[in-house]
Amino acid sequence: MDYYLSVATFAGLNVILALSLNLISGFCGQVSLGHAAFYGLGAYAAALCSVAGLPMGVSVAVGMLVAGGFGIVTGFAALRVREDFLAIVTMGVGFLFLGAVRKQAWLGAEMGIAKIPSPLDKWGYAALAIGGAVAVLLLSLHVRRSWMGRAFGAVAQDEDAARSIGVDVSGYKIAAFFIGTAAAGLAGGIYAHMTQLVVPDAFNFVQSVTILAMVVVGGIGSTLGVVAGAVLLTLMPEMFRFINDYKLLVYGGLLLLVMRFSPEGLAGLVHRVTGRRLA
Amino acid sequence: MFYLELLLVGLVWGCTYAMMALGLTLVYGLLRILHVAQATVFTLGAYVGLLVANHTGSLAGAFVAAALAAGLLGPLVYRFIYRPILDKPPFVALVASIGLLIAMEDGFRLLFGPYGLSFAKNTWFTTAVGFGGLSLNLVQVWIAVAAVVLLSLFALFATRTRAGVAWRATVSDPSIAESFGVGVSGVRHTSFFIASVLAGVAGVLVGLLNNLVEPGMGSVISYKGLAIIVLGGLGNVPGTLLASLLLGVVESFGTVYLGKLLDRDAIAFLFLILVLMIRPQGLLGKAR
Amino acid sequence: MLEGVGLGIAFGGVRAVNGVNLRVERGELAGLIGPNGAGKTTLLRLLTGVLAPEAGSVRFEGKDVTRVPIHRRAQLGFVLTHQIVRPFREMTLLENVMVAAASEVTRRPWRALASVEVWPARQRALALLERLGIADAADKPAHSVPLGYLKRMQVARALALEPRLLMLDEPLAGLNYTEAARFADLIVQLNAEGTTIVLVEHNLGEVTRIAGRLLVLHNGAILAEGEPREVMARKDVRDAYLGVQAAHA
Amino acid sequence: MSIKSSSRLIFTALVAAAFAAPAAAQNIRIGFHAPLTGFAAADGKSAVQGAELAVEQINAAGGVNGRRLELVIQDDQARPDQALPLANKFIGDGLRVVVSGSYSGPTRAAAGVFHQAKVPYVSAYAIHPDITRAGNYVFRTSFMGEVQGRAAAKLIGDNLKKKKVTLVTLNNDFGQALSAGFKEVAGRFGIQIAAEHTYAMGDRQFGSIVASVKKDDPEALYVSGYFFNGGPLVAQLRAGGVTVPIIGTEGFDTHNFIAIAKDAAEGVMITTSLDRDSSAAPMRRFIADFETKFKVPADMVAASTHTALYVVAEGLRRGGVDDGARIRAAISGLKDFEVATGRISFNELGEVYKAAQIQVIRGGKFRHFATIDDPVLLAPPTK
Repeated sequence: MDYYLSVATFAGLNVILALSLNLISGFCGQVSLGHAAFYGLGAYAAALCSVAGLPMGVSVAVGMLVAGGFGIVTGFAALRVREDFLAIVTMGVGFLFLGAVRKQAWLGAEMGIAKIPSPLDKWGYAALAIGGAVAVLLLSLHVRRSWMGRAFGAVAQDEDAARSIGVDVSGYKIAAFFIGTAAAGLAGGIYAHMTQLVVPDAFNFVQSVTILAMVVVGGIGSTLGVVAGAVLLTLMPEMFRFINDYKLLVYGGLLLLVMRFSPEGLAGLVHRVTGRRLA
Repeated sequence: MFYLELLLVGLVWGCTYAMMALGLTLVYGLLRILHVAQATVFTLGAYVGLLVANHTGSLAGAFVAAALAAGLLGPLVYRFIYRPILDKPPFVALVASIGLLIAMEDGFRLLFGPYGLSFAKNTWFTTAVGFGGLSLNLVQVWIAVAAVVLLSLFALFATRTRAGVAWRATVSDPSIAESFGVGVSGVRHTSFFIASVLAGVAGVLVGLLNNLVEPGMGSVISYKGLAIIVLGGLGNVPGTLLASLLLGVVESFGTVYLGKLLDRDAIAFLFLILVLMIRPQGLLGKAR
Repeated sequence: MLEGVGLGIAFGGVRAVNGVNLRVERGELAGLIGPNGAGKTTLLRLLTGVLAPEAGSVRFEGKDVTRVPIHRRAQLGFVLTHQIVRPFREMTLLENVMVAAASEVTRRPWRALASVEVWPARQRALALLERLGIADAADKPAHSVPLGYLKRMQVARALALEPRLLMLDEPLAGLNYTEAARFADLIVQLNAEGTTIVLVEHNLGEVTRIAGRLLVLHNGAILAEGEPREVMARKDVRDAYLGVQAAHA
Repeated sequence: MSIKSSSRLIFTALVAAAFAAPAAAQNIRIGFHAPLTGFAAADGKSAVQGAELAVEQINAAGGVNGRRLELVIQDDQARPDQALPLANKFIGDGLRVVVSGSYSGPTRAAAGVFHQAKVPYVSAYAIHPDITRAGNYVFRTSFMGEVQGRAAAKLIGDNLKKKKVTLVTLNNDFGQALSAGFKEVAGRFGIQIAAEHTYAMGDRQFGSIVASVKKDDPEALYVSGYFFNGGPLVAQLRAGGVTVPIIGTEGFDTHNFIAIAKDAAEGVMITTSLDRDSSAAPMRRFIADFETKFKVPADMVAASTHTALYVVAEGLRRGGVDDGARIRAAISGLKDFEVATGRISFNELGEVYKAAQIQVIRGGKFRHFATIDDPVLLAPPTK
């Protein structure tokens, strides 16, 4: 039972991470290769607060704000550079976060932050992670339906045209980064309390790629597709436990094959088979 | 003397980056693809070179074999992975490329073992060359030589040969080039071939430099390569070379003076971000 | 209504626009013309805020808007359309216009997030599509309809912002003779309904036909302005066009 | 050879899966996780080999109380988020005792889970000080980084009489712990630290560190890291003209280090637990059997994991196979228990005391140089 609970908890966290990246990259069109940094910022900030004695709820909220705050800064960077330049800059943000944390004694450097108080039990974390995932899912569906979603679409499809019809492109980019990174911070806060330990390596480039992979395997821009992608890629290593040694080979190969044969991901597959577009 | 040594070290690093980044910028210039999987080509070159060197004892044979193996793999990657998805959004090729990298990294581990392999005989590695108080090992000297020679050959190719001119025409506008009878497909295959040969040779050199060929050896240099081509101004060849050397030197000095605050990768990317915030089009890129 | 004072900018030492002064009065339909390379597009970019001028200023309804970003100008009622049509390709024509029609809501991201009501914007967008005669393609994705539709959609999108000043950058380019004439008539009609319009155009026939006043740009400066037929009759204007065309031939 | 070993792994896994239910009655299943894939796969492979050898030896000697041991191996990719579900899976599958053949991140993440479930958990070579602090069901059989760092300080200051030392530190938990331990006691041995230079896990080129070391002009170098950093680093230091003694750590304790650094490895000393010239039977037997079975010389990761398995087996032998609390008590009561890495005793925190072996590379082989057996200096923390 505990095994399924912990898998479900990670599935919930991954759904939050994937949906939050989808908001930035899928909805607003700003490719990010450094999303794990915001996951990490949330985790570290929440960990510091909790260790200092703040209650978990407050710590997680601070984690979200810190991640979102740095998200805004990254959003400003996205105003200067676009597309492939932005992809590499966000990748740089990830490396910069990691390289800075590794060297800061007050963040525990390589040892990370340990002995984070853990007020909930396994059921509590599973409920929290899944609850968070549902909340971010509802938010995503709402954003898509709201005028914000349409304005994001305009920014993603043609920035200049969007500007000429009065859309505050900069404002929307920053908003997308803020919402997306704050949600990643939420996942980080939950993660920190659950594992009671944060170390830099948990938030490296591979983690960023993993999150991006969930988004594109699900189908970038499609909320339900991304949820499916996140759940699938969380379960996959578990289902493949019996091929221990070939796990990454299969994982990488699958990414390659999905992009090669169904670049619109699961959502594209559903569209092709049923003729319906996923939300 | 200390500064001179750091400068020299940085320039040698810059040379390895340049051999990797030039190929990346070729591919980007043609196809707008961030070819992360070039790391796979690099690693393949290193393994083939090492196996040939250890079995035949011939380093020359190792380089030729590595160049051929890499030169074969690159165009295959283009033909069977990138070409069918060229009309998709750019992240599709990027993710496919990352997928290939992850899979192949583990493929190398399964094939050749996780510990990495060392050259049985590596005299360049153990030979120190001193001049005026500075000392390098022979591999470092050869890396600088190889970079200069290969890049000069490339410059000759691009400016003096018909294929090179066709390549430049295709970079600036594929449709116009096609209407002048330039075979775009041929140019693309050629470019992947050249990029891959450079990467394969670089792989053997870095393998010799570390005396270690390991499954994951390509990934970091490949990410740095991406940073470099962006820094240079995407698709801009002189910019790429300048950025390679500059990044090597920044890392070499940065690790000494900023080492307490940031690690080497972070220093490189911080430099990249700062430059891009001031010049969003990269060092030598054209403003849009 | 719109005033440019001493506008100037240089690219790599070449003065593309050199000390241009111009005024557009409320309610008029002004044509801005000039031979290739005269600096029309650059001037337009300076006026609309795509480029920041090195010298001079732009005033809109008495307010200095030189440093005001494009989207703010659009919100103020100073709207431009692009020479090359720029639809939101994945949206339908209707959705394209709806985004502009909801400008009041989409102005601020947080307000946009709070609002899901589509009906008013949808009604207005539909009305505009009908007005421009492209309502039959309302639900087609923008990437699938012909150029003429997109040109009109772009005007509909601009009108959805209820502009007081509309700058149209070569709206007739790429249209055949009848299409262009019909489109020109529409512009006249819009102007008659109270929208001040600045038309940047290559199609001299249509411009002379519909504009109330012409401004001729040559070598980055205003060469002539006034009543269209009179302006076109001037020798320096003819020389400017012929000279350039001769050089091109 | 690697394909063979991986297919063997798969085969073992499949067989384990197929016979899980009936075999459970007879075999004692021991959970084991290690990074089989990903960046740490090299250590993962050594860890698996160490564990497999231990199980084979124990079973060949009649097993535990007449029952055979069986490893249940899982891959954690050295990632904490992989280790958590895995830990819960082991518990859910009813395993009574688990060994970590992995790094600190996953081990620390899993430690809390095992402690809560009252499943004794032995970490073979993860270095993070907080691992054993997760609770008293958690043990560690390797040196803590700090302890090993202290041993190195004594070696340099006392045995070698070098007083001006530059530290070249790998920037991860292992390197930082070693450095902290070294600095903690350096003054006691009259050592003055000229400078400390750090590098990252992925670094293989150390030109700027070599230049800096030459500028520092120390009498000795204390270098942390693993063989894949240490090999190129030592070679580049020697090629750059640095001739002073280099003292490394158990991270270099593998023949791969010598294969990479070649002649430059000559004279390098390391602090470790494995003595190639030992007369102690378990150590000799481990070194010999390992080479016979796997056709490569043993390394420290394998030795640590081998030790962890022997500790677990002894715990099962003394505490029975069903009750976690009794197994735990049996393990924590081990005193002067003879294993491949020496004579070990656990303290109240679950940390181990053992003598430090100083090995020096001569003629391309690790040889005995000295033994530091100082219970005060090498005492692990108790809380």
